[in-house]
Amino acid sequence: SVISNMAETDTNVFSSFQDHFAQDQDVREEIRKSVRDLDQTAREILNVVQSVHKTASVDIPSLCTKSREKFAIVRQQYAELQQKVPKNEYYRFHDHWRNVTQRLAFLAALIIYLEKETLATRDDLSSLLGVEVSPSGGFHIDLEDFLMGLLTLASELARLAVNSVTAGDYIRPVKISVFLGELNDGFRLLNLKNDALRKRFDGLKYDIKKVEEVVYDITIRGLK
Amino acid sequence: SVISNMAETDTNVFSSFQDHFAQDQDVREEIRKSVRDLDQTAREILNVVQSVHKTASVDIPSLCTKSREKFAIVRQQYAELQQKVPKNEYYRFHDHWRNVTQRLAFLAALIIYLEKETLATRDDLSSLLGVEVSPSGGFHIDLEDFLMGLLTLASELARLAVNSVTAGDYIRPVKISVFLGELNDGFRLLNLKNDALRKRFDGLKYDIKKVEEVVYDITIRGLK
Amino acid sequence: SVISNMAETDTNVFSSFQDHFAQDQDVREEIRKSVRDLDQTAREILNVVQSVHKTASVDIPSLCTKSREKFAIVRQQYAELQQKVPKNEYYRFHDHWRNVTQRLAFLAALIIYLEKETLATRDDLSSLLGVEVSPSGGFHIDLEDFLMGLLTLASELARLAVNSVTAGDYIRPVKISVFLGELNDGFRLLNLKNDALRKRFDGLKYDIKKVEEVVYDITIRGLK
Amino acid sequence: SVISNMAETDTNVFSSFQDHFAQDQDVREEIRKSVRDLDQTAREILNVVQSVHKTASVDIPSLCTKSREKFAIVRQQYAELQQKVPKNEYYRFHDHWRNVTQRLAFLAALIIYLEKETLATRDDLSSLLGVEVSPSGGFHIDLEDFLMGLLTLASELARLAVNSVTAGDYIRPVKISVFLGELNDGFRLLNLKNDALRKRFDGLKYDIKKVEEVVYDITIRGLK
Amino acid sequence: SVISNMAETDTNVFSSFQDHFAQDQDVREEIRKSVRDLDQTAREILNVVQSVHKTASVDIPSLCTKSREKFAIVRQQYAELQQKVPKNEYYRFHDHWRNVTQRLAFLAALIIYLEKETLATRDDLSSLLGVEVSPSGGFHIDLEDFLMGLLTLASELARLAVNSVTAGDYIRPVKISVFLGELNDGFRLLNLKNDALRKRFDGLKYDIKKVEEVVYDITIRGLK
Amino acid sequence: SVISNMAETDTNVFSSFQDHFAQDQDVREEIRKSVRDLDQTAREILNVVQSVHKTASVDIPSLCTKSREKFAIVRQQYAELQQKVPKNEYYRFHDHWRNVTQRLAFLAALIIYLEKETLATRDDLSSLLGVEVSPSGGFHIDLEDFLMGLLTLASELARLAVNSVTAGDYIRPVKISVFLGELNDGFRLLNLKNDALRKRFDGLKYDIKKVEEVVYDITIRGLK
Amino acid sequence: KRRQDDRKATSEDSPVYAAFQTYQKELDAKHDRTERLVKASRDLTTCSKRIIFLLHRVVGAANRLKILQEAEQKFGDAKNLLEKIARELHADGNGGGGNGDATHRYRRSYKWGVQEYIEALSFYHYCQHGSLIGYEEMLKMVEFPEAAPPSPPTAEDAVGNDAAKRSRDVLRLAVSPLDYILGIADLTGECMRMCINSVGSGEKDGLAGMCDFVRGIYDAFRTLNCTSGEIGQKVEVMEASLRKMETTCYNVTVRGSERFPQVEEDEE
Amino acid sequence: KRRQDDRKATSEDSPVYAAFQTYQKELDAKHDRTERLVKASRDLTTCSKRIIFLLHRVVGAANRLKILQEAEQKFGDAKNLLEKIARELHADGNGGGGNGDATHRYRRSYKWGVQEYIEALSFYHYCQHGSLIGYEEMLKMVEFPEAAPPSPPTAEDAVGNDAAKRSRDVLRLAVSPLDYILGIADLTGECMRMCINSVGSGEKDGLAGMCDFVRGIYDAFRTLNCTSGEIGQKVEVMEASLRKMETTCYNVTVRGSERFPQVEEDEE
Ligand SMILES: [Mn+2]
Ligand SMILES: [Mn+2]
Repeated sequence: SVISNMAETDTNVFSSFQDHFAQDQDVREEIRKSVRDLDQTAREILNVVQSVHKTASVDIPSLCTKSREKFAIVRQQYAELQQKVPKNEYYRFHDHWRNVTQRLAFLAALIIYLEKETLATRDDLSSLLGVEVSPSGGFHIDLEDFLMGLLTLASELARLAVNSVTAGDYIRPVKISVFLGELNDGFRLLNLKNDALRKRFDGLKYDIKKVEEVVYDITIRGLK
Repeated sequence: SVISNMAETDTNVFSSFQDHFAQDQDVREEIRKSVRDLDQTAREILNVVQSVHKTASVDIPSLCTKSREKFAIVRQQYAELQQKVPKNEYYRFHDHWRNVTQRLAFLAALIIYLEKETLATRDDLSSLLGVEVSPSGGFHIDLEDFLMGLLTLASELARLAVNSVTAGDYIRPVKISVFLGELNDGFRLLNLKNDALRKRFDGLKYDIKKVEEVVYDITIRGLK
Repeated sequence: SVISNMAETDTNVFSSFQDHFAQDQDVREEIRKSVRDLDQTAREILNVVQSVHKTASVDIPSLCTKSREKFAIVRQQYAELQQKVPKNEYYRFHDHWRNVTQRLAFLAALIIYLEKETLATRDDLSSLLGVEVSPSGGFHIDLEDFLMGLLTLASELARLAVNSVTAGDYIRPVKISVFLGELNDGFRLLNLKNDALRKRFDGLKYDIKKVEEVVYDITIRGLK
Repeated sequence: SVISNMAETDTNVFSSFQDHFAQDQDVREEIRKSVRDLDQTAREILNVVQSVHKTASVDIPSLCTKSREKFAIVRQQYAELQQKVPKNEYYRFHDHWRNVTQRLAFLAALIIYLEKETLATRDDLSSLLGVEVSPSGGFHIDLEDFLMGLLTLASELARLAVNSVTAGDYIRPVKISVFLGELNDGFRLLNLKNDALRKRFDGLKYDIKKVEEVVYDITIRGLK
Repeated sequence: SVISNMAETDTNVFSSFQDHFAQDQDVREEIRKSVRDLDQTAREILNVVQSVHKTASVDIPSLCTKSREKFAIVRQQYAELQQKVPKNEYYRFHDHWRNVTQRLAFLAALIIYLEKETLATRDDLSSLLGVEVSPSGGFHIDLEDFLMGLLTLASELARLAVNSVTAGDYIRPVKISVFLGELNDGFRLLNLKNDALRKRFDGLKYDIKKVEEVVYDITIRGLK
Repeated sequence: SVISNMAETDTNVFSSFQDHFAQDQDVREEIRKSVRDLDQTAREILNVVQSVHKTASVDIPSLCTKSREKFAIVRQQYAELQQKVPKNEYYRFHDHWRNVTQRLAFLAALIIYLEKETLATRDDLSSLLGVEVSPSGGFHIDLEDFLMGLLTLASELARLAVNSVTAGDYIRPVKISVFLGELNDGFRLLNLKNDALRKRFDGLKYDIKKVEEVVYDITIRGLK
Repeated sequence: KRRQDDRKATSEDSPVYAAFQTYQKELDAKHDRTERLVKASRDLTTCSKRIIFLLHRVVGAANRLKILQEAEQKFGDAKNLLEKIARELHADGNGGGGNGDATHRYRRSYKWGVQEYIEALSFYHYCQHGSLIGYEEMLKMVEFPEAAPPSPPTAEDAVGNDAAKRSRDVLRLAVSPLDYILGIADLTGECMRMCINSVGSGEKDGLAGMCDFVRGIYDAFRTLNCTSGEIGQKVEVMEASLRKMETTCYNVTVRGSERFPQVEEDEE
Repeated sequence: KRRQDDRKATSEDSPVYAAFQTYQKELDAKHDRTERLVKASRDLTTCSKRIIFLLHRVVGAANRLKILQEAEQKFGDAKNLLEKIARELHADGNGGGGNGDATHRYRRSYKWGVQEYIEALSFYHYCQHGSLIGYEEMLKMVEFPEAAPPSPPTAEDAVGNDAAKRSRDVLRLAVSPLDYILGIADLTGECMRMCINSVGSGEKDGLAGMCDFVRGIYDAFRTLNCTSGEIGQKVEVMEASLRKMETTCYNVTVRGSERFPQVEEDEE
């Protein structure tokens, strides 16, 4: 009968679906492992760079070197992750690595700032993280994740401006103030949607205000 | 100075980002329009097939024909949508058409059931909606959207079983009961994640129970 | 000096603003009173009509008469309200009476259904509530409020279908089933936004299903 | 029969509703476009006036001139918006432009302050934005949006007071302190409801405190 | 001063927790794997016992035998799980297997009912699942999970009562009715909190009502 | 059966509550009016005492006298409010006047400080506001509202310390510093819950810190 | 450092310090009282819930009377807890505006327990008499003999008018009309459970009455003009309960009126 | 009707009924135990909070030692409550998989109290020694002499390795590393309060140390690999506290380094 016919087909059809789900789960499981590894390395790098806030004198160059060594591991881990993501399905699984990528973008941008006092470009990030620059090239850094990283950088630098003064460095805050001003000018060119990135950007003005007040305190006390 | 240098680069960099956001918004705006059109057609098809529940005798073949005509429009609209979605970014924008696609998958599967009393295959859907069968082929129907459509079909058929009895048709409920049983067997092969699909599948048992009770009512009254 | 000049102006300017706020508050206070009165009358009408669910035999015509008497008060109260709302600022204060208007639209539509088994038109409502039919005429019933009232009616009728059977009336449910079907056909023509009305409309299908099951129960037991 | 009669009417009635919803959506879509344009211009003006915080000496008059040029565009865009809003339904769609209007009110008030060190009046705003002064005249600036703009101005001036000192200007903070004091006196005349405006006004005291502290710093160091 | 820099010590203290949490994650990962296996077997058993509802004559004894074979696998899988759970930390990880255990408790109780028409005891379950009877013995079945399983059994039996009639068996519903009555008397002894179990128990009365209706239908038609 | 129809009785029982709740609403409406009046007077007193921050020399005694005159109105308004609150139901309606009472407690405490440089006692407040000292006496000031008022006083005095210096008064900040120290010692005796008062108290330390900074600035410059 | 110590020494002798010492005592006393009330309220909730579970065993039971007696006993425990609450509130009379005002001041701390008690008590009353316990009647259950000074009249005056006439040498827990109403709202949920259980147990006689009982309460709630947001949610739950009961009555009716094929055969 | 009664009569003798009677006892016992734990936990919270408030009085106080002694005394009360909790958990040992497992089973009922205690204890330790109390050291505070049968080893084995060696004739409350960590997270908030109070009271010496202390804890938390969602929120609060402390240190530094005009005048 038609129905029993269908039944047979059904089972076959559904078994093929089952394969789909099994594969999907395996891919996700594998991705999760890579993300866990990236997460671990990101935490280690954070552990290194957060000592920049220590009021005792910090050897920034060596701190950057140590971090850069860890980034070699990051590149390896991204390479592994990349192999696990089916071609053309970057955005299907994006949610898995979105978070850790934002954090790594922040860490990379922080190191680049500490080294050269410039804003990290996507090329910089691409080389540090070992991923493609542009989406068309395959596994890349989503632009919004990159920008989120830059906004986290802004907060961290605002904190650094405060702690620099405590450590007796009155020049760094002034430089940070200029840098954040320029970053703000850049962001204000963008026509952001009403999403997480926009909300995070709205917070940038508080970081800027904080640093401006630090510069004010230094100036009025003749410390500049 | 380094900083003013950077500033210049900055602005350039951010202008290129601005392009990205502008394009992204345009694409989304365009997609939204296509989805709105699909939505409208889906609503029209629903209006046609709804009459299947009418207790007065329904001419199902003509109802199917009318619906199939509307599906020609759907195919056109999917073709338009497809052109607006950048290659390889299906999943980046998936959320936009997820909903309407699930509804169209349901409508297509309902027509196929009414015509042949068989379960729609992905090929069936592919021809009716005018999209690719497999993800590798480009613009396709995501498997989970297809399955969501089938679960909506189950609810609709449970309702149809009830209304068939009211219209004096005691054979259809029995057929539906068998069909849902087989559909359930199929779904139970799948190892679903704990997501919307799973939740929707958990609801299938209520549809089945309802139909079983209808068959029970028919049987105990010797109407079978 | 410029500043003292400004100061003076300032105070003047702000005093005029103060008038605005004082007036605004007074208007709102007055509106709130009228709404409270409408609310009270709506509650009294509800008290009358809810006896329709009593399983003991209910005298529906007298119930309608009693309700219509109360609607005379409603008309008066709307007339008062209308005078308090500044011309052309209906939508500025709409939130205040939105709720009670929806409830009164429901009650009016229920009475009209009980009397004539037809769907209340906006003209019907306009005469019962004593407001304008069209927005251009001034104080009117916002279309979405009217539709909300109709959806509440659907729920109430679904409940009535059940209770009618308990009271031994097997004809009313069948009529209600037809009526809700037609109401659904009407609503499905509308391209609703994703708002409260849409959500409420999504609930209509449950009311319809409930009534279909009642008709089913009656039919299969040969009570129709 | 009555029911089939009704059914026909129903459909007619609902088709007329359908027109209402279609029109409503079109209007909103059109309004959204105008608001998007206003938003863009507002962002550009903000970019211009932001430079007032630059510690390097700023040519304020030229900054004001540049901004005023952009306001010509704003007037055009408001004129377009105005034509899209049905007469007497300003408050029905108010939510769409509320936000951008508050921002433009702030920008206009800032320019006027920078030019003349006086508080912008509603007439000033009316000419700069090209809208009516009073509600009765049609498309106007809602008073609360205007006041929101003034409170944003207060925050911006508090920030300017800080940055002025950094730039070596010890006179501006004192003037700002007086200005904010007067603004506060004005606002304290108002009997605000417990809403967003009230909450924003509660924040004014922090801006004032900040400026008072700047003046204190200047005074105790004999810089005044 | 007494308050000296202990930051260094802190880091040491916390690094031992780092290990603790890492181990915790590993244990959870391992448990999750075992639970996934149990889940798979539970699904297979469900597929076997589902056929009890088939209207065609079912060979219940063979169905039970097949299920019992699968339970051998369950015992193995529980044994593995058990080894992964540190002694005396059952309740620390309970959430992981709570769900699957409830389902297996249901399946075991169903088989025991189909075999002997008695209510499964905790001893019965203990032998079928291969876990301890009493909590003090280590890895056991939490009482509330067991009770949840029994309530799922009640629902399944209510469904079976309906389908038995469809298959022409008028004796089973009567037996099920008595059985559920006893089960209900048992459950009514319990003082439940407002939790999941209470909510599930609230559903029992509907199962009993359904079976009562079936028995009524049978009795009234003299089929008993 | 024992269970008879008591529906009629029920309605009677509830109608007496109808009255109760109607009365409750009336009482609240009346209270709200009195609170609005108190609010207005509190705002006027605030406008008077605000001038204490003016950098131009302020005639504090006259400012106190003016405020005290307004407090005569406050006493009247409290007397009216008191009459509206049923005996022994102070805490039933407390939320209505909590806010304004805290503000009046602050204003009273400020005046007493300006007059005598002592901390207001509950007796002081009682006479100024015209309410009972102890709760057992009826309409009183809730202790936590009183304490909230004192914390607002602390913030105001911290601001005054800053502005005194701007006005050339180097003695007041030192006195305020001692006063806030005593107040802090008092507050630190209290065991607060995690509520609004605790949160407000947490702010006290910033006020004290600010004053300490002012005193530091004065001392270091030998202005004391 | 010396200056600090000096300031401290004076500080502790200052009137400010002394004042805050009394504030500390007041706040601590309030907090401790709140804690005791919360605990008693939790116990009362547990006790009341168990009475409700017990009463559900009445449906289809042979030993109906025995169960009701057992419930009576448990109400003894509940009464002890109520008295604890009442005395705690009364004790605040000195410092908190009399028993009556303490009732309002601490309501949040004990209302859950009291509402659950009202639910249990009204359910018991319904099981015995098939009717709704009145507010006045309920108040009698929360009176305790007392030689201590009388508590002032309270909220109930707004509703009952003979309350004031009552003997003044009893300690009363002034349960507010609102808490009574909220307890009754929950009662309807238990009625719904009992109603559907009755069908399953074959006790279909009282169904219509139960349904009317709850419908009466629901109708009253729906037309109650009450500002308390606490009631709003309960009415929604109540509506769901009532619909379940109405459906149950419907089910029993519709199947009871079935026209059987054999009847039709007879007609042939 | 008779059939009903018959069924009932047999029902109460049935094995099903008997089984559920034991289930009832188990569930009631669990619920009662939960209630007792919740109450003890609330008391412990109150007690710990008061200790914390007491310790804040140390800043700028002349009688520092007296306050610390007073705190010591209050810790006696806390200890009694902890023992109550420990005994309650131990008593479940028979039916709930040993003390260790009861620790996990009832954690939700008593964790708030225990975390607040950890907060108070670590704050006290910090006030005395300026350092962080270790996990092992904290565990020693929740041991109670006991002649009863020993409790099995617990979670702490995962961290401390000499725990197992300890004398077995003590009753121990097995505070989990997680609860310890969460208590420490809250400690940083109190440190922040103390830090800013110190500036106001003119005790600016230890500021940098306090800041480093909290920064150390914050750094450790930020790089902690922990799945518990409970920690996430606390880290945010902690970050806010640390920023306040860093700003405070900054304030003191920047004003301390001001170049005065008169200095410049000297230079002229
Ligand atoms: Mn209940
Ligand atoms: Mn704390």
